[in-house]
Amino acid sequence: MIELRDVWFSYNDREVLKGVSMEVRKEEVVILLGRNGAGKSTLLMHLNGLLRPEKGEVIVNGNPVRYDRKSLTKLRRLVGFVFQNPDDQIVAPTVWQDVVFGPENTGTRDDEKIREILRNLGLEGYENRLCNSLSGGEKKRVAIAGVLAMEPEYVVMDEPTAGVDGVGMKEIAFIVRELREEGKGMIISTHDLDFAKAVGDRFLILDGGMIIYNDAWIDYSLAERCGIRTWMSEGEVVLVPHDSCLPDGDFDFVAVMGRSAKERLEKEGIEPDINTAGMERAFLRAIGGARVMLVCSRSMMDVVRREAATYPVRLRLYEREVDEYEREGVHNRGGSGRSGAHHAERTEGH
Amino acid sequence: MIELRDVWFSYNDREVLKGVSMEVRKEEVVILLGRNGAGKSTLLMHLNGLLRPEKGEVIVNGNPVRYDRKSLTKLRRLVGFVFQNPDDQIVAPTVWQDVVFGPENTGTRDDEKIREILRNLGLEGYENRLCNSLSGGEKKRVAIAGVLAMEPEYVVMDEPTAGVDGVGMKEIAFIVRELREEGKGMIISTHDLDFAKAVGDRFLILDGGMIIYNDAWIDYSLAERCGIRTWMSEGEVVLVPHDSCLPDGDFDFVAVMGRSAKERLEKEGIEPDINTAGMERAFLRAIGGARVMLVCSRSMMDVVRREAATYPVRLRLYEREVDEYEREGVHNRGGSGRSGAHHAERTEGH
Amino acid sequence: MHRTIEEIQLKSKKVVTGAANVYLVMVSFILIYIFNSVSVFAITLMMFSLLSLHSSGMDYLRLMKLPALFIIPALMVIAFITPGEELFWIFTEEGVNLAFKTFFRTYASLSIMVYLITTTSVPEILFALKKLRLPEFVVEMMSLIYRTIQIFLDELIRLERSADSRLGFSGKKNMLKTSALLAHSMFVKSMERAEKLNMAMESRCYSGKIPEPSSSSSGVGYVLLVVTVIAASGVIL
Amino acid sequence: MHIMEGFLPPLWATFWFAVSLPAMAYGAVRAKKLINENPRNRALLAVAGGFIFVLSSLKIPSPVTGSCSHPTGTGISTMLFGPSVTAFLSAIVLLYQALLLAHGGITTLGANTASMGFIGPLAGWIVYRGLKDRVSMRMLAFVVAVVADWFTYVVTSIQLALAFPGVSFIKSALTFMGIFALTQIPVAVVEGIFAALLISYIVQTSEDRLTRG
Repeated sequence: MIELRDVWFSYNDREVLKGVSMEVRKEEVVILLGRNGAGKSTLLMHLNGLLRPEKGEVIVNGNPVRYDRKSLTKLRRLVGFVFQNPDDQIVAPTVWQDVVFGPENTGTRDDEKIREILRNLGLEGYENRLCNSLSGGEKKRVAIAGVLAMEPEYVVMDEPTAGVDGVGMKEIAFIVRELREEGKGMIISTHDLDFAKAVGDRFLILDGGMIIYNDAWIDYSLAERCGIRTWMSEGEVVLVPHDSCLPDGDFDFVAVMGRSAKERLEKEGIEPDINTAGMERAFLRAIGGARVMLVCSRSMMDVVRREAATYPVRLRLYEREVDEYEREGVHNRGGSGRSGAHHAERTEGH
Repeated sequence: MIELRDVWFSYNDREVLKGVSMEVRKEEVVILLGRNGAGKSTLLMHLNGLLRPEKGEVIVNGNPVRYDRKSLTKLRRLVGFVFQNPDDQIVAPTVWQDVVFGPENTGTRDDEKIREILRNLGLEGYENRLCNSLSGGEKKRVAIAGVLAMEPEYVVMDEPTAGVDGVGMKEIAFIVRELREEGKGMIISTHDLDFAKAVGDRFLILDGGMIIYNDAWIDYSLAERCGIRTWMSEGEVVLVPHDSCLPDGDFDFVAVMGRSAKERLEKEGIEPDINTAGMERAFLRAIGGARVMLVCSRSMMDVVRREAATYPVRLRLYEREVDEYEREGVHNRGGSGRSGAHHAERTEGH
Repeated sequence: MHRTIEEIQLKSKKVVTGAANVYLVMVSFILIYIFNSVSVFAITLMMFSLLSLHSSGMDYLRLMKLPALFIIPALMVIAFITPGEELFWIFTEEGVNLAFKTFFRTYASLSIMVYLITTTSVPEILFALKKLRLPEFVVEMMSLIYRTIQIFLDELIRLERSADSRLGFSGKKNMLKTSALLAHSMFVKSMERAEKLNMAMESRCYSGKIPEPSSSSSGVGYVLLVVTVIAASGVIL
Repeated sequence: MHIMEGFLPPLWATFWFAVSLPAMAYGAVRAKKLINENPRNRALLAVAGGFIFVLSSLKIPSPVTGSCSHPTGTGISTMLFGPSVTAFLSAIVLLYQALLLAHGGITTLGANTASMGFIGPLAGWIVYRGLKDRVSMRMLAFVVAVVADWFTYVVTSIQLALAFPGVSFIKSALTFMGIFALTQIPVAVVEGIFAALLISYIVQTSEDRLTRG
């Protein structure tokens, strides 16, 4: 297990990490999410001693990391680091020279093992190819091979999916799953929620220098608020409990869920577009880009909120008591409704 | 309008473009989709004369492009090019120097205009910053500002969303929409389907050196097959017409749609999990990661296929006549069924 | 982890800004070299140290320590080889005096240079040189080289980091091999960079003009004050 | 080996500017000509300058920090563009070493350009012409780098001795050489090995490219 305990780090007077604690176990894929510049790379570089915390400690397999030459060598053999851009990582002219670079430096080169790694990554026959003649995807695999050749117990990957196309992303997901099968502990930073969900066992969100989320499942709306890439669409579901006043604005669809909600709409004289399976169809339309108002019986609000977190759908809560609304008057209806909803959303996340 | 007519280009004996024809109009956002290495950048670099076609021609505002110094300068004022990596584009040491670089060299510098561009891109106060002290997102905006400062009529952007987080992606989408409002013609390469759908008026897919798709809407399954990034999930919908034999395999849900399909399942003694709004709920579950079998009346197959193209859902057709299946026997049931479905999918795309 | 001079310069508190700094530094250099006396050196060292300590604090002292490895042995040689009366051990009185003077000249000059580099950005320096009639072509090449250096240093830092994580710097032999490999990577990147730089310039209609930075000079009062004090001390002392 | 800012007396600082200025100016004219012949050379020259600079920022195991492998960079530049353009690029790089790393100096720029940007590379170039086709590429790179490095250091010692002649110029020069030999002889050998390794990697890359077309 790798553990970070209350790690602080600043860079040019800017505090990047402000007391980060986390751990990665073997046979576990931990996903580190966060915006560009949130300090993901800085955090990851503490895991194999590339950076030294100003305060706090890093503990690997029960031993606190020390920063003398010998301890670092041991640490870096244990924890491999795959950098975001393979061009920054590949140092040698040919594939073979680059993959044996690490083992040669530690004096633990095992050609048979390395050949097997190349085979597994689909790089057989590439040994004598020049690295700068490879495609982006091939380079990425060479970079991974170079790290695996050191036979680490843990593998850190910094944004392996940045700038990669759909096929490349699937390839990387496949490699990650294979490594997990082999029993390696992994920590992977990314800002792609779909990739994260496809490979992750546990999800951390780094924001403002702190881990603000650490759980085995991940909430879509929280992810979106933290600047993580999800399925970007114009659509959203505006969730309105049946006893709230109804929001203004243009909606492509009105969906209804639950008997009280149906009664309410009837009373208002509104004919809903979606009557059956209201929640699910509302979600789907929103994923497709539509704005949907979902009027829902109050008792079922929690169900909707829970379900929404599973799908790449933006859910916005609109809640405003009927008489409160009547007291304040019409003129600031839309505005305050919006900010009220925003507030509800915020508190929901934390 | 920029037009490419039967453009061929090869790079080190490798044919990258094999007769590409396309056009971009003003006030239009054309999205160029394709895998890493499909030749998107190569194509784009023909639009402002950075590359010269080996065969075919480029026509801008009705005039065929000529490749002497003077014509090229005129062309490049007309067509701005935003490179994928801002570090490749930024030539001058400070923000201000780089943004005025283009206008200064063409002798059309207008400081007021440039200050406005900087303000619009949130770069006010950055004028004297050294470019290497900026964050990735800031550099990107400097690169865009440097192109806009030349007041081009067309803007080419090469993979503006590669490696950008969720917030950054929305920012870029916003900038693109603003530019379109201002009447600029744009062509943007990307491999993000959601971004493409959010900003695009027309979609091209470049594959094997040719434009294999050119339409105002984009089919999800085609995009996925061409290696474009969509919402990656393990889920899929296996679509089975009611008169086909049913596929083997584990499914998380069985959904049914249409009366004939319901009758068929009843006959088989299968109780469907999803009875109402079968198609939509099946899609949503698949987006969420589940494998769903959707049994559907034959008459409604086309509806399902059409609808599926709107959502980031993987639809696989399984079709196999009952007696054909009985003739061949059970042993190769799954395998040939799969390839049959695959074939059906392929032909659907073209 | 030390801050780079560019980072120090970005954060420093400047009493004089822009091209004015370059003129201040040049005039100061010329004055102290004309007067060439220990007292002028001492006063210059003091004034520029005050200015630099105000703007960049401890970073200034760190930069002033750097050349000791060159200066100490060189001063000892001077004290030894210069003929004159033996003072102690192998050193002569004239030698020690000359070494003393050289020491002050070196540190006075150094304080001027360090002041310049911790307060003035390279584009500002280039702009001032252009105003002083350095040929435009030279300024243009200097600007392009500077931008290339910016990019290359970033790339080198990333390469070093990844080589370090694969233990490329453990032991002298590995270190030498790794450095050669990194140099090779940088060479390959240089070739690609030349191609990219060319395209970047072309796509923005490059015709030989590098724009001026938008910063302006301020603090001319301080410039006059410093120059006057140096000149006065030279004349009076 | 750089002479530090301020170390040379005014007269000698001016003298070395006077010596190296013509070389730099001639180099600038040549460089401009190269660009007029082919505008693409502009980027190539800029990148060559950046490359020389970045080589001196590499970590190399040596008794003194910094200012290493400059001879390798100027060596490659000399082969590509000839000695005068190299002098021009070196002067710019040396100025940036002063401005960005506080190595060397502004008033000593003339002296340093003479030793590192001109005389050192020239010596290396002569050795290169003499040994070319007689020894292996690796050996050649090693010898050229070592010679260029030693020449630079000898010239620097002479420059110091001229400024501080003591009883006799010769004795002074030998003393300076002696004291800096402690660091410069091993540094030159390390740089020679470095150059040989680098060249062998570059050869490997370009040969492969040639065989593949």
